[in-house]
Amino acid sequence: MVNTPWGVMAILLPLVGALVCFLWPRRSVLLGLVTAIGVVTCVAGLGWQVVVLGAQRYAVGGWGAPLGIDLYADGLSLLMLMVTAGVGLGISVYSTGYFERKPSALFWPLWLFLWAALNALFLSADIFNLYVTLELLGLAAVALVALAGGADALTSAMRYLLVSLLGSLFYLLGVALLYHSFGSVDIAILAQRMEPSPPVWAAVGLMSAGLLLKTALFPLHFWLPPAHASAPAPVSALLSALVVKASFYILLRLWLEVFPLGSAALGQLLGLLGAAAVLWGGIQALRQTRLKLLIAYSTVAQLGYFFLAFPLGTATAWKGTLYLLLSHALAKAAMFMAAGNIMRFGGHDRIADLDRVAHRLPLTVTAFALAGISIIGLPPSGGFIGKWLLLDASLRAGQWWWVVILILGGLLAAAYVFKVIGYAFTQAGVLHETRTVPIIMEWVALALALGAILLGLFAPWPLALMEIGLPFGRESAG
Amino acid sequence: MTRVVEKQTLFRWLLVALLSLLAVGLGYAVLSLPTQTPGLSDFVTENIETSGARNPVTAVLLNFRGYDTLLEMGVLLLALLGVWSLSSAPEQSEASPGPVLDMLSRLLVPLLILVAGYLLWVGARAPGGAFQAGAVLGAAGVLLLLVGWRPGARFSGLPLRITLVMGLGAFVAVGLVLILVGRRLLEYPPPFAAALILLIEAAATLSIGITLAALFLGGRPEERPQR
Amino acid sequence: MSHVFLYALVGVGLFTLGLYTLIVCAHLLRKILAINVMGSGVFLLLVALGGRTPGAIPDPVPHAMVITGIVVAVSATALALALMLRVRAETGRPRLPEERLK
Amino acid sequence: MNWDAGLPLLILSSSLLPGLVIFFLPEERVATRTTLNLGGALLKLVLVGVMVWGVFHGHHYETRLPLLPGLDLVLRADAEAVLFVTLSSVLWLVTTIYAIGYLEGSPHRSRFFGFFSLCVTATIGVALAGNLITFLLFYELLTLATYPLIVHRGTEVARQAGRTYLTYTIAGGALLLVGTVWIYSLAGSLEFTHRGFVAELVDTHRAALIVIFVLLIAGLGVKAALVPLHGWLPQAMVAPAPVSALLHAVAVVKAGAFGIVRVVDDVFGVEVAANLGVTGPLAAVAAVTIIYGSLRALFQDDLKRRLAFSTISQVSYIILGIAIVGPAATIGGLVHLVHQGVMKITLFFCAGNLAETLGIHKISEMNGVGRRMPWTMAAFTIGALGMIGVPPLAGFISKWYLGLGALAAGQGWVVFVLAGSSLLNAGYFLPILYAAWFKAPPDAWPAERTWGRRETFWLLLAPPVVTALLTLAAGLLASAPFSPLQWARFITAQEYMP
Amino acid sequence: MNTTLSLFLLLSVPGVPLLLALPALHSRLSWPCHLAILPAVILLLTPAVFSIEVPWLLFGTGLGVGGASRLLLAMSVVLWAAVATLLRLPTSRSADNRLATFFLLTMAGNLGTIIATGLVGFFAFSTLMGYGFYGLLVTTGNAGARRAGRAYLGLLILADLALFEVLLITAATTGDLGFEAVHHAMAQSSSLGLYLSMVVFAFAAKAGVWPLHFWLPLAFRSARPTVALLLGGVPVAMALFGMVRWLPLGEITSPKLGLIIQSIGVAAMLYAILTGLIRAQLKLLPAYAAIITTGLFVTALGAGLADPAAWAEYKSLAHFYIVSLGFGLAVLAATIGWLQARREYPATPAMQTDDSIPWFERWPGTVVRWGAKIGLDILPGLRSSWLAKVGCLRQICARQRTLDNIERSLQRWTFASTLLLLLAMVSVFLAAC
Repeated sequence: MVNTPWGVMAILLPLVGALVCFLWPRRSVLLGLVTAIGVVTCVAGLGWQVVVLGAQRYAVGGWGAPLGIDLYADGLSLLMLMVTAGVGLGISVYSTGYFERKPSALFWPLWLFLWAALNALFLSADIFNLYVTLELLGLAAVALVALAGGADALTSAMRYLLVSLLGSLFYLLGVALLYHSFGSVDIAILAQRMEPSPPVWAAVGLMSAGLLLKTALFPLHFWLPPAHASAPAPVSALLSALVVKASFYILLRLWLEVFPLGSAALGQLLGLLGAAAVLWGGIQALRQTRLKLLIAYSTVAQLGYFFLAFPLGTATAWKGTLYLLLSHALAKAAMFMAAGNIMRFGGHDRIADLDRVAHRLPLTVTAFALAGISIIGLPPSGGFIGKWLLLDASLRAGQWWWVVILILGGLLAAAYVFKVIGYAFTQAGVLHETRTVPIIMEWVALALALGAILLGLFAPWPLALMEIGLPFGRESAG
Repeated sequence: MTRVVEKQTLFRWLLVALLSLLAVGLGYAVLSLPTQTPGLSDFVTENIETSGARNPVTAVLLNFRGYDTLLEMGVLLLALLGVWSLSSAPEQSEASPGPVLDMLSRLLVPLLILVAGYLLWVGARAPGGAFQAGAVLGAAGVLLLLVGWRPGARFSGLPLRITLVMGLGAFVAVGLVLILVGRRLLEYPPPFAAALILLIEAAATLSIGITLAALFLGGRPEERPQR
Repeated sequence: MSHVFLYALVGVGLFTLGLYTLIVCAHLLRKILAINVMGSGVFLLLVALGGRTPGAIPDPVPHAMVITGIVVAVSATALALALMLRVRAETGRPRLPEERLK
Repeated sequence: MNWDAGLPLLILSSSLLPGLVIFFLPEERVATRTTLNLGGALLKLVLVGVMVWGVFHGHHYETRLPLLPGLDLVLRADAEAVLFVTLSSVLWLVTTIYAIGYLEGSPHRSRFFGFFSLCVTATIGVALAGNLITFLLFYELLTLATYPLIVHRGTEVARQAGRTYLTYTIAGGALLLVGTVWIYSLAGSLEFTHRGFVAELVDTHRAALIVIFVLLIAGLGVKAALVPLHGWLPQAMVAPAPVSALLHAVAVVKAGAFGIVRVVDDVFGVEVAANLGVTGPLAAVAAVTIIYGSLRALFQDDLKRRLAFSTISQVSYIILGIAIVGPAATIGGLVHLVHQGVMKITLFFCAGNLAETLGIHKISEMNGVGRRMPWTMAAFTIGALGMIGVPPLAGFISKWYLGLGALAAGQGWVVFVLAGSSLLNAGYFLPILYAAWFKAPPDAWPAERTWGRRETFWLLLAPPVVTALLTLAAGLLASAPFSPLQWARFITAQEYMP
Repeated sequence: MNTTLSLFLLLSVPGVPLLLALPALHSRLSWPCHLAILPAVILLLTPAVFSIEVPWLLFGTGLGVGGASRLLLAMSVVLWAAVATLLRLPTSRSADNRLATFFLLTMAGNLGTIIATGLVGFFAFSTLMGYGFYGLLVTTGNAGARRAGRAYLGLLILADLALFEVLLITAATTGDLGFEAVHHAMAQSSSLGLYLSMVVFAFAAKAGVWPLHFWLPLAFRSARPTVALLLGGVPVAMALFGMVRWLPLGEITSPKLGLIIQSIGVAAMLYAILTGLIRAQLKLLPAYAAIITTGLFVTALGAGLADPAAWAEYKSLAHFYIVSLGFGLAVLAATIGWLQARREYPATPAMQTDDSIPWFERWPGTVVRWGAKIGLDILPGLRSSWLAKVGCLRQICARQRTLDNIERSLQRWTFASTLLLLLAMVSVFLAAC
């Protein structure tokens, strides 16, 4: 058990699953679910390994860095993998209901490919390998968006693809410069050899810009709302919950390990952009008339929070960010699923007409509300813990202006979340042309939302996990 | 209207300025790289004996950084999945390709297949390998498609899919088997390295070729309705 | 200046050129091509700088990376072209809706 | 987990679990729901009784669960907590009975009672919170649990009211959050202690502490409806009567006021707060609120709106009591926490009865209603007179101690505020009583329903009568052991222990 | 007498009427009002002088009967018994039995006030009595009685407020709120002046001493004869009793205040005599009699304040005076009522038509008008603020458009990718910093 390379299995298993689903599309639901459970098991195994043995390094092919490629699992990657596993399982189950009427043979292989890409990304310790996983991820995501069909989805997918490729190329150029500066693409080795020079600066700029584009940080968020809003519900969920987090994860890794020289000024810039994203995303979300667009803009806003830690740079701030990230993943997935249920039920997602729908889907609305609580950052929820840590870090660092942003963001979030929830309680005439929603779809949304809430009640465990391998440095949280 | 145009010209100039700045900056960065550096070539030379391939590029591709290649096979397959998910294959065009193309294809396709085989074989020692071979094979497929040949409905079902996943499948299978026998992922035992690499490459070549051709077809081929 | 850096600079040039086209041209086909040109620029830079080894044999690792990169680029281009065709079929125009001016 | 550590959690769960179960009950399972509701309420009452007994005999009940590194979720039964918990659980039982009667046959009852239970759970949590973060947690939970109750009717007006409520409370919660984090980053602790935990920061971080105090009070003042943060309360009147009762007497407003008590007493400590010079302005704000609320109440024709403004005014007595530094005033504030709850809940029950039975919503429609519904109006009269501060009712006791405290602290102006407020209270309550008892009833009531020989449904009648009797008892038997006054004295003795 | 029994007896004096005040109880009994007086009668007949402390009641209340209070108790019992008999309360359930309730409440208050030995108890019971009497006045009478009641109520509230302040001051000065202790403590206190003036004002308001008398004529004119019977014995007598009880007479010398009070008393008598002569109405007679007698009492009080020695002399007379005042007024009212019932005299012909609202009645209306006026004053401001709001809306629209435009341009490729470019460069620059 101890020697089983659970991490590698977590990458290979979804790949195999994807192939098998592709080969036997008629069995794909069953095969996909089995794979999903398998992946969750693998991640659990890896988690056990990491908790018991500490951070894990795995040299693929036995060569080891710098010649070969290393996989590395510490607390940070483990948590990312775990949340991916959780949301992934949810999405898998949800999809069985969602694609019940309009079966899409290619959904399962695409989704499993994406899952594999995510797992590979979170485990990779090699910046070129990260590029490959990014591309794998990007193409899978684009293909999934396009699954919805129709002009909106297709143009969004097209835009998304171009943006994704552009970002990847920026990133790759940075990788090229780094490799040729230091003769390695392994993160650990780069971290040792790192010393500032013009190519390194260029690499920092290019890679950051590329990753920011992929993370859709304001003002580079233009592709995200249409893409996330026009995709099928489970796809929206996984895009918002997981895919944008992947590029952020890379940025975080690089920032923490490869660019420790990352200057304070750049950190402040990222913080500022994050703040702008929080406000802009919040305002835009508030102004939307369509539910899915509202949720998508909310993602833009929430992504902004993640960047507030960059100017602070303390362990508490990073932990807060990661906590926000985890809870956002769960909550946003739940929200998109809830939106999917509402669309399935009433055939539209116009917010003003939700009252005809909402009070007939109590579980869905509950899921939305619980997720909303986490998004707003009200206690008890994961979002609250994350915000608490960030607030604490900002005040300790004496940078109170981030406090203002955090609070304003929360208020905006409250405004747009309750804009939707308010309709759940108004009584309106019964809408006749409704379609039944498979109960499993409602329960999955609720389960994920509950997960986001529970994150707020059991914070010590994830926070302890974050300590494994000290990804955020030695400074202990207050 | 003119104002819009003016604005655009202005914008373009601004863009050009910015891009020049970028180019200059990048150029400066590139020029400040050290003029001589071994990179990883020393490591490669040291370990090439045990890698199972004498061509360093092939060694890197399939052994040292084989994991990248594995994922990249995934990318290729994924692209095909994406294309297939968009639409089914367009109807066969009725227009005749013309005698020249027809003739050429009859001549070239066998030749291309032959070349592909050679490239695959030679890849272990000299420049060449699965991707090059696969590309040539793909070119043959494209040529065939150009002249109006379509795979039969019998072939476009499971058999086609098996061929498509063969490359990635072989890679993953080898990796898994190695894990099962207690080694690391893609840690070939030196005595079997060459054979394993060839196996993977052969499967990959076939898959790459067919995938490229299928991509060219631009959609999911109609399957024979099964019952 | 050795030829290695010359090639690398050409790579940089291609990258910027591609970027310019990507930004300026509205037609999706051009955008896709521009992405490819940019990619070529990056690959050129990657490969060219691999030639700075002391010996005669260039560094094989960038070569392998480039091969990987090319395959990725091919795949992405294929998907992009297929998407473009679908976009044109759905909207009647091979461009993104926000780019109306050109 | 032993008994002493588990009891607070048990008390919390005694409404939480029934609430969660109720959510999933089908609408028509009335009996099960009622059993759960009443069972939970009774169980809670018994547990609270045990706890009161225990605390009086020196037991130390504390549940501690890890929340964040260095920060725990603490539920502790100190004397202040017990005061509020007892109030909430007694009034919850009464309100539940009332709500069962009030909502008979109306839709969405499972949802209603589910949130109702959650609301009380949150209140109990607020009461038992042993540190500021726990308090914050339950305080926000309370906001969320109350919102569905306010918009329960589902009309456009209700939705607007809900929106206003949220706007205010969430913004308040945000301020509270900032204050909490800030004080945590300075002091490194959030545990409530009798002398506060910021004493050593007074010299170094004076300005910051003042700002924090303002933030915390502003955050809590929203729920406590301090002027000018009171705007949501009159609007929230669209909610059903049990909810209004809950808002005004048991949960929301009380939570805000209780929070202010906690902040002044247990976060800053009275001496520190006085040293910082923040209690004076707080007292001034409270005084303004008292007068302003009464003035506004004077001109309302809608009964519930008048009561709402009256709440705004009355709750500030509590804050005034805390802000006047001194034992007697503190006793007055704390005891008013209980007294105001009991009196105001009576008034709202009666208002609900009038609306349910006769369709009366306006004071101008209340002529002669005392003849039609004597019991209800008798209860109302006791509540109203108590509010004015007529001896020997509960309000008299509160005002007595507030005035004493003010004199002891050398702040004679407070006495005039109290007098003015009493006068205004009389000005807006006595006309109601006059109209109800002495004017001739109209030929027909706006919308009359009859329940046989009784004036109204007995489930609606019993609660206000009980609470009216409690109002009487709290005043008459103020010096008896275990009375709210004695308990407030007990708390204050601890607070001002040398 | 053993303590339990005396406790029981003393508590039942106000307690039994209070209990019986519950409609459910008294509507089932045949002679509820008489029944309610019984404990007081028993107490009267018990010869011993005794008092008790009830620590759990309010802040600890003392109850007891001594020589003076026994006298008053006797008067009250007689009065209440008479009224109870005259009133002929309806006993059946269906009838309106609020009268009985108020009757019993007032009685409880009255009896309790007499036997209270502490400030708080006195205050509480006298308030109960006041509100109860208000109810009694209003529930039986016509519009004039209601007006009188309202005026009385207003004064009552003011008086109670003043007494409340007095109580607070006292409690702040001394811990013991028994009358004796308070007298001693206040005599030495620095806030004596405030104490004295507040007490005098409060009880003057309650007793209808000139110039706070205006409700008395109204009440006598429009109340039911039986209720008018009580007017002298209940509010007026009890207020005078309060003065005697609360003021530390004989222990202090306050010539200035004494003089003022004396002059008020004299003025009251003059006023009453003059007005009584001008408005020669039979029904108003008791009212002016009351004003004159209270004036006389106040004059004596003033003299007592000015000269403690003088007070010591007629101290014992004061209670007799109060008792006789109560009886006298009652007899007067009863006689007039009887005369009127025989229709030998017209029921206040001239003045009753003059139903113009007296000034003291107008204040709520004035306040309302005043409020409206202020509202009008504010209204232009409101209008302008509303206009500003509309302007704001327009601005918000404009802002919305701006937001839209920004978002749209952000969504344009050219823009976005240029921003990306810029970002990359800025990052390089910042990284180099």
